[in-house]
Amino acid sequence: MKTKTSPHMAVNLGRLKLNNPVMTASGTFGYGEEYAGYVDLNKLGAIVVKGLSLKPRLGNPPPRIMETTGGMLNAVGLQNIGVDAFIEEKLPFLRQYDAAVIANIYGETYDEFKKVAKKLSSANGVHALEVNISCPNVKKGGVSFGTDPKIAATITRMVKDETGLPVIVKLTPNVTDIAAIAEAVEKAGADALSLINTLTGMSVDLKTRRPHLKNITGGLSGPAIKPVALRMVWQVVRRVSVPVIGIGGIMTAQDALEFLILGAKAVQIGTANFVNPRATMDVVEGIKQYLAENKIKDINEIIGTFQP
Amino acid sequence: MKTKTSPHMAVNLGRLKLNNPVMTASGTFGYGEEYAGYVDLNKLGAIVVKGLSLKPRLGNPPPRIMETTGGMLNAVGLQNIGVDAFIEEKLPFLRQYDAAVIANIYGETYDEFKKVAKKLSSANGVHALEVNISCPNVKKGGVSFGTDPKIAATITRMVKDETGLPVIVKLTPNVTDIAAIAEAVEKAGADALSLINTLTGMSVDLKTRRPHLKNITGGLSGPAIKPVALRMVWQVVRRVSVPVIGIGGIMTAQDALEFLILGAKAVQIGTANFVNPRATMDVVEGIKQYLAENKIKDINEIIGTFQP
Amino acid sequence: MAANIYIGEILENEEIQEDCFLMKVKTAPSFQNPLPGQFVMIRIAGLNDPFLSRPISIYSFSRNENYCVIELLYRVVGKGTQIMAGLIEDSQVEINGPLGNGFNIQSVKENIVIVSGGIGIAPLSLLIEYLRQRDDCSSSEMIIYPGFQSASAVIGLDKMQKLCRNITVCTDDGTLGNKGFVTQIFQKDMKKYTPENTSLYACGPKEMLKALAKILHNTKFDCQVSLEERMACGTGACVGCAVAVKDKQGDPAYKRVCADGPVFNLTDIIWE
Amino acid sequence: MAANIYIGEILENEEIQEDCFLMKVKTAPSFQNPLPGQFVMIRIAGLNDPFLSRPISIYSFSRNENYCVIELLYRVVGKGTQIMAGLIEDSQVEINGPLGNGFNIQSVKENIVIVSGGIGIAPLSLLIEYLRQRDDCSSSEMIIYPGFQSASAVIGLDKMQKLCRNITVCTDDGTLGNKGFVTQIFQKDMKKYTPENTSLYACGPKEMLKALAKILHNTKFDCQVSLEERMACGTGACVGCAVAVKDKQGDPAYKRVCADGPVFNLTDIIWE
Ligand SMILES: Cc1cc2nc3c(=O)[nH]c(=O)nc-3n(C[C@H](O)[C@H](O)[C@H](O)COP(=O)(O)OP(=O)(O)OC[C@H]3O[C@@H](n4cnc5c(N)ncnc54)[C@H](O)[C@@H]3O)c2cc1C
Ligand SMILES: Cc1cc2nc3c(=O)[nH]c(=O)nc-3n(C[C@H](O)[C@H](O)[C@H](O)COP(=O)(O)OP(=O)(O)OC[C@H]3O[C@@H](n4cnc5c(N)ncnc54)[C@H](O)[C@@H]3O)c2cc1C
Ligand SMILES: Cc1cc2nc3c(=O)[nH]c(=O)nc-3n(C[C@H](O)[C@H](O)[C@H](O)COP(=O)(O)O)c2cc1C
Ligand SMILES: Cc1cc2nc3c(=O)[nH]c(=O)nc-3n(C[C@H](O)[C@H](O)[C@H](O)COP(=O)(O)O)c2cc1C
Ligand code: FES
Ligand code: FES
Repeated sequence: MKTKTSPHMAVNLGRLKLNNPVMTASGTFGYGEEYAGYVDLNKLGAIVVKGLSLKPRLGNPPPRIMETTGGMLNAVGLQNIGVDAFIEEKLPFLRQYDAAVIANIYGETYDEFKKVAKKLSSANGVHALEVNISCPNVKKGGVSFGTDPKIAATITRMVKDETGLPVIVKLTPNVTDIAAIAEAVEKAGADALSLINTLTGMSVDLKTRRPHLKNITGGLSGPAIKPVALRMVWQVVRRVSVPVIGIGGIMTAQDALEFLILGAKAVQIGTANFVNPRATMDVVEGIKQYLAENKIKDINEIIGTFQP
Repeated sequence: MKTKTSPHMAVNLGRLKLNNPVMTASGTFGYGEEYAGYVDLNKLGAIVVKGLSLKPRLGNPPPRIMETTGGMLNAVGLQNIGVDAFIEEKLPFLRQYDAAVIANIYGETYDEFKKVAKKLSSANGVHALEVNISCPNVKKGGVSFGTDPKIAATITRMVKDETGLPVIVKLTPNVTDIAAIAEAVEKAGADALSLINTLTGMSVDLKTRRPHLKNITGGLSGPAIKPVALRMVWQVVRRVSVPVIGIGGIMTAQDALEFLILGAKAVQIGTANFVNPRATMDVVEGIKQYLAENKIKDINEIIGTFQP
Repeated sequence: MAANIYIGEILENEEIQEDCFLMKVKTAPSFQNPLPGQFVMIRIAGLNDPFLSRPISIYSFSRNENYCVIELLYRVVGKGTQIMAGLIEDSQVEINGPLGNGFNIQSVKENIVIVSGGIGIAPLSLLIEYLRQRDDCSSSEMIIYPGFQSASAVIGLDKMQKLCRNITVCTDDGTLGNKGFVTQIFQKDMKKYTPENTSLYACGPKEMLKALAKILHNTKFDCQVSLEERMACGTGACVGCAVAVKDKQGDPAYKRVCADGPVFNLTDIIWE
Repeated sequence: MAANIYIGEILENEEIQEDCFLMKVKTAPSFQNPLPGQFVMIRIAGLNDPFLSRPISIYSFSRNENYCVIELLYRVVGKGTQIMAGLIEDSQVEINGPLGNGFNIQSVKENIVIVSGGIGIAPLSLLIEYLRQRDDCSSSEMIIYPGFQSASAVIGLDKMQKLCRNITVCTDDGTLGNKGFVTQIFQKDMKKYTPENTSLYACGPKEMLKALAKILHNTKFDCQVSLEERMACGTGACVGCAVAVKDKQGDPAYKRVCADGPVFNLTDIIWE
């Protein structure tokens, strides 16, 4: 359905201004190139790249993924080319596009977080950092960082000290009280929050009587986790004043709108890209259509409309 | 496939001896009557009845349920007839069958837990208590009880003091470290643990721009949560020595076997009953078939076979 | 309860009106004769997406020595019904039923007045069929008020016309029959009926039933209505399909639409 | 990469051998000519169960002005392939492709030796077709070793026989052709070939490829093998389909079967 005037889709996440609220989720869109044949990268709000560490990481041994009902488990283990190679080899490609480039960063130590943040801050073409304190698939750091409000706050502060870029902190859902962690990192200076990362899960192969994943456990993503993601976004938006980016199981514009209605200022599309490489475009178009059909001129009018 | 000698299916959960490891999950099988037309109740390991409180509970206003990808949300709010009516009206029916009867109990206060436990302990035909410290759909108690190891342990001890029956403590998955809670309630005297209860979730109606559930949030169950349930069972079995009952998203014998391989001594079938009223029977038969095909004579040989 | 699970084989699945389908399903002869107002839970694909079974009223039912045929009249509104609509002849579905209490047809009065809205005609059709077959109803006058949004949404009328002559079709937009909400048209006729000589039955969207409740408020008319609520089990186990009603003492209580209903006395229902 | 998503319309989907199907899918003419060894990701129902798309090799490919026809040869092993097998003519599937690197067919030697195990024959068939069409291969001798578990599992042989005369069929149980694992039969023949005059290609179960690696270990034979690994994206984005290989420096690295493969040099692969 075409409409005469296209609804206004730009959103501001504090200083970070996006043409529309649809981003890719880290680790699910490679460095952008992998989907350039399927998607007009100019039409994305932002591209969040695969998590970057100081040195290249080999990642976990295979098997790394397994399908589950309405989702998948992955234990990629943050395999990546390292921050230097990213800046040299991948960033020039990404700079060509209108989409904001957000670098997802990861460290095994405080120091590593700092160094990666610093390197990216002086690189041309990075618009924000997303700090992954929540990857469940690496042995050191990972989970424990993101489940402890104090450590989460410390990392946030350290990264903030190293960079002039907006800092988004990405939260793990594997906690009792995500809002407490959200408050802690907000206080520590986070410019925005993104949630959720994957839920830790597992599945067992009846033939070998061992877990399907070599790593034993992995991160659960996909529509199966959407209800948990929505609940956590809902808990967090009421407790913080920085913008929140909703992530988890978004397959369609309808899914994205659920997050926006609860108060997320933007969304990230992850696993959906695997199943439908054009998922991000479908979501952008679908949101526009919903707004037009409901005679809403500006996306910001729908954000946070549900108030109990 | 018929086999000449049927595999041995009995399991012992400490003092609680079951003809087979397949039970119904509380709140998903009513008081047994609802499924008597579909299922031979004699063939169940145990029937865990709908959560019982001291007084009848009205439950939450509708809408109470919503479908999600590979699962459902519920916010029934522990509507139940109360412990006295259960003993008078429902227990006589259940006493007719071979299946063990396990009363799932719930209280808003410590005192209520104690009183419900006491009443059931003197009732004829209850074989164990399952203490629900984890229901996410009630305003008081509920979540906070089950997420705090100290409170969880206190309730366990109190219930133990009131009853001579085996006490199973049912854990919530909405926590950072389920194994810590498991250890606390084990120390407090729990005879067995059952996990997981539902994950707290949410979904939004794009027409009304409000949550589908009147209660806003609800408990997510069904195959969507199975990977999380398996992971938590795996975390807990390695940290406690009491038997663990695996629950979460079991639809088939294959699903049940995943839990058993990881070390669960028994399983509970919940949401699957709604979709397939004969699910429990299918699981019992399917496990037997798997054992026969793999020439395993005793179910206990498969329990906990995966050791990393 | 003698409900059970059956493998249903699809004999026919035809679009009889835009977005409205009639599905004929063959099941084993052990399927129990349904009461009008009873329904089945239909598991659409045997897969986990869509996950829950869908409740659909029994629109018509027949049996011979070898099998039963269940007819379902349904409107495509979402994912589940869309998949149902795509099922072809000979494919199989799992059916759980017959479920629910059904309409109480023990004692029927001189006038049988039936008010339906949209697809609500489905369970009422079976009711009409049953009442028509009963000797003790042969002297009753049956008056039917079927309401639809517009002429293009009319369904199930042909079958009704075979069973009953006194039919007052209403459409919201007046494209067929009387113009207006069916409850308004019924209200205009109400003086023709007295509580003593009239058995009232209704099924339709919540707003229609609410309007009917208002109209009948402070009258002595008894009205049996069939309700809809989201369902998981359909068998009374999950207590998910709650509706607030006054219990015998007049206190509010949540009843299960699937097991205590779907038919309730309109006056017992507590509307939000 | 010129892979893209296409709506595929099923022209044919026939069981050509027990549990083994040949599916012909029509797509838009913009579908790029595949290299042998390339594959497609097929999204089976558009629903979330099964959730991920399934990788299937391109078995054959043709085009006319108006459309392309992709042929897929697949074995039913689980939920996804079972649903594929149930798809009827005219139904639609989403297809992403062509994906992967494909076999390197730049320079081909005098002997082209092809070893396949089971359904591994699918990508190798397309390879044979391509090589047969090439002028510079016309002088090459093509020798094929197709292995199967037993006579009842034999597939794709008729097509091969049209393209090539030197076929040594092997079955594990000897019910057709030579008895024994295909790798054993190949090993017996090995003295016929030298690394200098032989291009080797293989596809089959992991155990077969491992056996082949052992046989070729410490020889100078180059062998291109097509691997299988569980996939999510098929496009190189998720890094889920990792296989351990030696990189240029000889250090271990994880490569993506979907984007860096599925075809690798056998000698580069690090087996667990
Ligand atoms: C007792 C009973 C009898 C019914 N009889 C008929 C009938 O004969 N013909 C007919 O067309 N429809 C009937 N309905 C309504 C029918 O069940 C819904 O239209 C159908 O479930 C919608 O499913 P969907 O996947 O297409 O829609 P979606 O909106 O995608 O469904 C999402 C969820 O909401 C539930 N849902 C949506 N609408 C309704 C509704 N109106 N009532 C209950 N649950 C709903 C679904 O079951 C599902 O869990 C009946 C409902 C009930 C409770
Ligand atoms: C590049 C490539 C090409 C292939 N070509 C063919 C072909 O031409 N014909 C054919 O019959 N099969 C082929 N396969 C194997 C085919 O993908 C699997 O048999 C299929 O995915 C099984 O899905 P299922 O749902 O039936 O089985 P399930 O066991 O239910 O699948 C469960 C999960 O495991 C994955 N999986 C299971 N087996 C395999 C496997 N062998 N390789 C990769 N993933 C697997 C599935 O994709 C799914 O995610 C190919 C695999 C790859 C990687
Ligand atoms: C294969 C895979 C790799 C991922 N890698 C990263 C990563 O490097 N950094 C990160 O912060 N999140 C990573 N994630 C998490 C996603 O960004 C996202 O938070 C999560 O998958 C939930 O969203 P979804 O359900 O839309 O996929 C990864 C997820 C998947 C499936
Ligand atoms: C409708 C519904 C009601 C439930 N009521 C209870 C309850 O009263 N007490 C309890 O301990 N768990 C209750 N549960 C949780 C289940 O017993 C089970 O732990 C959970 O649903 C996960 O298992 P499943 O995925 O097999 O359903 C309920 C679950 C559902 C879906
Ligand atoms: S649908 Fe479960 S009680 Fe009615
Ligand atoms: S399947 Fe995603 S990288 Fe290969």
